[in-house]
Amino acid sequence: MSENVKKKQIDRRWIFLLLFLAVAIPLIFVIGLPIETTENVRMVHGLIEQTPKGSKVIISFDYDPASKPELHPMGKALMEHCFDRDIKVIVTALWPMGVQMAEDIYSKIKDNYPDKKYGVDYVNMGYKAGGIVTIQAMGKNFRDIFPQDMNGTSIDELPILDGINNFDNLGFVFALSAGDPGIKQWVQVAHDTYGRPVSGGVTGVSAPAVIPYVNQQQQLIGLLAGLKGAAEYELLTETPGTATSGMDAQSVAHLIIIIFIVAGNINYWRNKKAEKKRGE
Amino acid sequence: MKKTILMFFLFSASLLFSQDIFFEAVDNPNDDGTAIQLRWDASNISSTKMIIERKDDGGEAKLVQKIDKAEGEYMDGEDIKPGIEYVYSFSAWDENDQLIQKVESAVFAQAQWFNSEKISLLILALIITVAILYYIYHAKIGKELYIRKIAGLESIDESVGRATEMGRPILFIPGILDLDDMQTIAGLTILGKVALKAAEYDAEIIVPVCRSMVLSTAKEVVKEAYLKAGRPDAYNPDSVFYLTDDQFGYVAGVDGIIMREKPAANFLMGAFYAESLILAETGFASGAIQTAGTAMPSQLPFFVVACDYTLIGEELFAASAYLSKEPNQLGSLKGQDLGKALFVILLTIGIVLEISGVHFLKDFLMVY
Amino acid sequence: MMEHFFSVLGIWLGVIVTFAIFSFLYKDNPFYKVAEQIFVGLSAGYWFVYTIYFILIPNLFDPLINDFAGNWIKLIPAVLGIMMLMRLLPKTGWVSRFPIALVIGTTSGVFFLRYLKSDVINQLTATMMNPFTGGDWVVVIGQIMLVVGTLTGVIYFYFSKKHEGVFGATAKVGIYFLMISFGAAFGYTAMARISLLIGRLQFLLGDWLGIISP
Amino acid sequence: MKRKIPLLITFLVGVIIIISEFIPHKPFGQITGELENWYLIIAGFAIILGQLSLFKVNLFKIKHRQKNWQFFIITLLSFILMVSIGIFWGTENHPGIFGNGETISNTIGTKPFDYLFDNVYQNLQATMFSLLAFFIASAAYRAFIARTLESSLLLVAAILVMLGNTSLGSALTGWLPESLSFLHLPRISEFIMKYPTTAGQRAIMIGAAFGIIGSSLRIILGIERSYLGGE
Repeated sequence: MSENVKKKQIDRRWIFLLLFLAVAIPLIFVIGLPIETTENVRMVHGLIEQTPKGSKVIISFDYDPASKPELHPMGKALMEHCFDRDIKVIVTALWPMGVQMAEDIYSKIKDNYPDKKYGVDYVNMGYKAGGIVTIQAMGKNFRDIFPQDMNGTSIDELPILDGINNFDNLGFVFALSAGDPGIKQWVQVAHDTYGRPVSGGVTGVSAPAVIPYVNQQQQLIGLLAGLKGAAEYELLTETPGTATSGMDAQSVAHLIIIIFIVAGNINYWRNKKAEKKRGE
Repeated sequence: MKKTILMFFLFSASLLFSQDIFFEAVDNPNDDGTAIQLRWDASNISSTKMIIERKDDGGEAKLVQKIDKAEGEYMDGEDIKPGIEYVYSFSAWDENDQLIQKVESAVFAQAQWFNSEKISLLILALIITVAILYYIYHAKIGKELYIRKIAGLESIDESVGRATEMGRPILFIPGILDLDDMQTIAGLTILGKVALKAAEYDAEIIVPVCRSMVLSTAKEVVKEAYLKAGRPDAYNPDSVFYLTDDQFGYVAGVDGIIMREKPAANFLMGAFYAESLILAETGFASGAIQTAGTAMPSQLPFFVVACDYTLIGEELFAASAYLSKEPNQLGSLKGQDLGKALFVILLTIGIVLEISGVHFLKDFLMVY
Repeated sequence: MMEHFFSVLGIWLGVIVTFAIFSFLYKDNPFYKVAEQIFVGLSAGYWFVYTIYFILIPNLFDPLINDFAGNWIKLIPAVLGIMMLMRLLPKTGWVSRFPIALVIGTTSGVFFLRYLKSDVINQLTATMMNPFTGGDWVVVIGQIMLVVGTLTGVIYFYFSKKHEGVFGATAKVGIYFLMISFGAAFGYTAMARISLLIGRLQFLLGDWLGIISP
Repeated sequence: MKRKIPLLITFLVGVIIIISEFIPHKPFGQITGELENWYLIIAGFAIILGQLSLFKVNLFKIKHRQKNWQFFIITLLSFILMVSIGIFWGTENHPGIFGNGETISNTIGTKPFDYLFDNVYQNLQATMFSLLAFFIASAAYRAFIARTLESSLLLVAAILVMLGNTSLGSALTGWLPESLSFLHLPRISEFIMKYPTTAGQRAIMIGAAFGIIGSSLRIILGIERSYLGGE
């Protein structure tokens, strides 16, 4: 069927080079194209704005360095937003490397919040395996699953966890999720079983599969999807970061890929026609 | 639930005389009697210090929580036991440390035997369980269960025929996951069918795999197919071989095979991750007829645009059930179909009811 | 002084492995293979260490050592866990069936309930709406698409009836919706992959070359 | 014995978990809670098992001089390195058996475990996955062809979403008047995501959910036994 294509095949390495330049050049020469916010991101922003001061929330870092460019800016903007609003942050991780991701963000921003204390306004509970079953166990007895924080301090000595025996007294759960286990499991347990509000940020790859949860039932309250979602959130919280500065490159690269698709199709159909003529 | 509300009124109505602060303690419904819901609204007064205390069965008052929100709720789950009376008090002080008001509310914690919010879940769980078991039983006693033709499977004859005509091999990839993944098993079932056709048409088949467990099973499947076709002599044990376990190493290996052997037909059936589009692209560029099937939702788009036929998600399992005629798979598939039919019917009725302004079905199915 | 040296060395190490991996784009080569195997080894080591520090010590060893009387029941999962490890030897491999049976039983029970509730019932009620209300004509059209798309999409995955006549046409509509949703998935996946490349170039151009401010 | 007891365990555990969903009263919740705690610990051992199996497999490959066996020595060495520095001096927040290794940390800035993670591992993993950007670009040119109505719909939706998800989308259609704002590219992309995509993905979600429900049920009832392995 596609015999025709292979005759005029260009070496894919030229395409690689073109894409490399399409991403590198806009990073160096910033254009500063405008960013617009979408409803799902405004919903996430609204959720944090409406959460009363002093509330305790879980932010689950369920990703590793492979998704850092997309999820890290979200995590940073979110944590700053929570601290600005005096929301107390309990960090958990269903992926072992999520612990380091959270620590990386905290160490970067903590100097801007000198009055926020570890153990009072922020705590990192570390990593637990077991995915959905472990989340369900947290919903029954949080203190059984997390007897200590990541430093080995007993949960009873951490004031931020006073009154946290399960999900009952949490303002919301926010999952930064790159796959399984992640946001789907939080929706299924924290919202659909224990009735707590759940929101989250996901990689572009998993966004379409998660989007049906943003619905009337509010299984998810808004969703940050990929780098664009991160950039919109940075815009709303007025903390431009790596997501915002990456959007120019993102735009140009998308354009290049679209051009590739169109050119590839034109090429294909032209060859096909030529072949038909020859065949006649 | 109604009983709880009634009880709550009996115990606390007399205490709720004040209008300034609203405070109530209610048994948390549908639990094992180990939590009390506390709700307050003190937005009418200006207070700098608010606390909630609790007396257990007439004992000493102890602090439950310091409050910094004028309005809110709190779930007390600290050492609550069913059948004991708890008296909660909400106290508010002004900036001069003068007590403005103290409101009390008493409550019994109760354990429930049935979670009334989950009745719809229970009913649907029972229906689906019964349906699946019923159909598995039917399949086991040998009753014919109809499954529609899967479009992608019809390409097998065409592809194998074309490969024979052109004198080029057929490439089959059963995904990159191990035998414990359902998609790999489904892929191997389809491999059986493809290998059978290949044996009948006398076409060459190549099966590179990336798991050693898959290797031995795939070998058996292909060998059996050649036996079934009555051509055990034509079976080449080297046609099924192991490349490497790692994802990109495997891709590079398969890419090389496609470039060298130029197979006329490619089958990609099983679990795929990011390598899907590299394989499909190389296959497309080599001019092969491609049939793909996977239940990995994020890879399906690439298969659809780069392959000639694609089995989408559940179709892969249906195809495997259709080909293997295995009663467990078939029966289960039929049971799940009944679930889907029920879904469509309930949804249609529900939408009609919603449009006519009747909400009971939706309310019944909703928990919160 | 030394600290500075090591932080510069760290960036260079990062750059070297980055280029080793990128070299795969030219063709599969030993540098790529070495980098890849380092990746596999470090990853496994990381999981190993983190599992011990974050699960086995706080949730098993500490409770058993500090308060044995109150936590003796944790000996059961400890024994089951060790039975799991016996899988490493071919002769004792069958012992691991007991912990696997427990794990699979738990997962199956949880999955059965959670998927039925979240992915079936809640999707059902989320789609059960009056599509003609709730906004301007764009929203109404959207909601009609949502309802029609969900119904026809589920019908496409119904295998007990031949695709012909009205039923076939309905399934055909379903496949169109699936295709649009795959298109969106395609777009989002492309976006995600490019974001990762942007992240890499931010490292190379920022942390390493210092051309852009990170 | 070797098969019957595991099947019985699976059945009992599965049934208890399902029952306790509907009966909040004691003791079901407690039993389930305990089982879930055990699950976490066994899952921990399973992860250890996974890493040790990797070790074993690589050792086997080296021993039998399989193709490219030299590279697997590197796998083993990196594994041993990461595990030993992790156990000797611990991770960022966890002391190891030799304490916190202050001398080393002061020299290189962080603990060796974190140094390797930050500088080598993070870059390796991030770069591995960024390769895919290149492959998507090349496949876009060479293989993504609109041959049927289905694939045309797919590609058109993809292009609209890609345009809408960039700053470019806003720039291209930002001039449209308010009355035509629904044609604004970011809005179109949002519309595609919110309605037809949700519908399509929801259909897939439901189909897959029934599949999972079916297989869970078969496993609990002992109809599906492949997880126990052969023999």
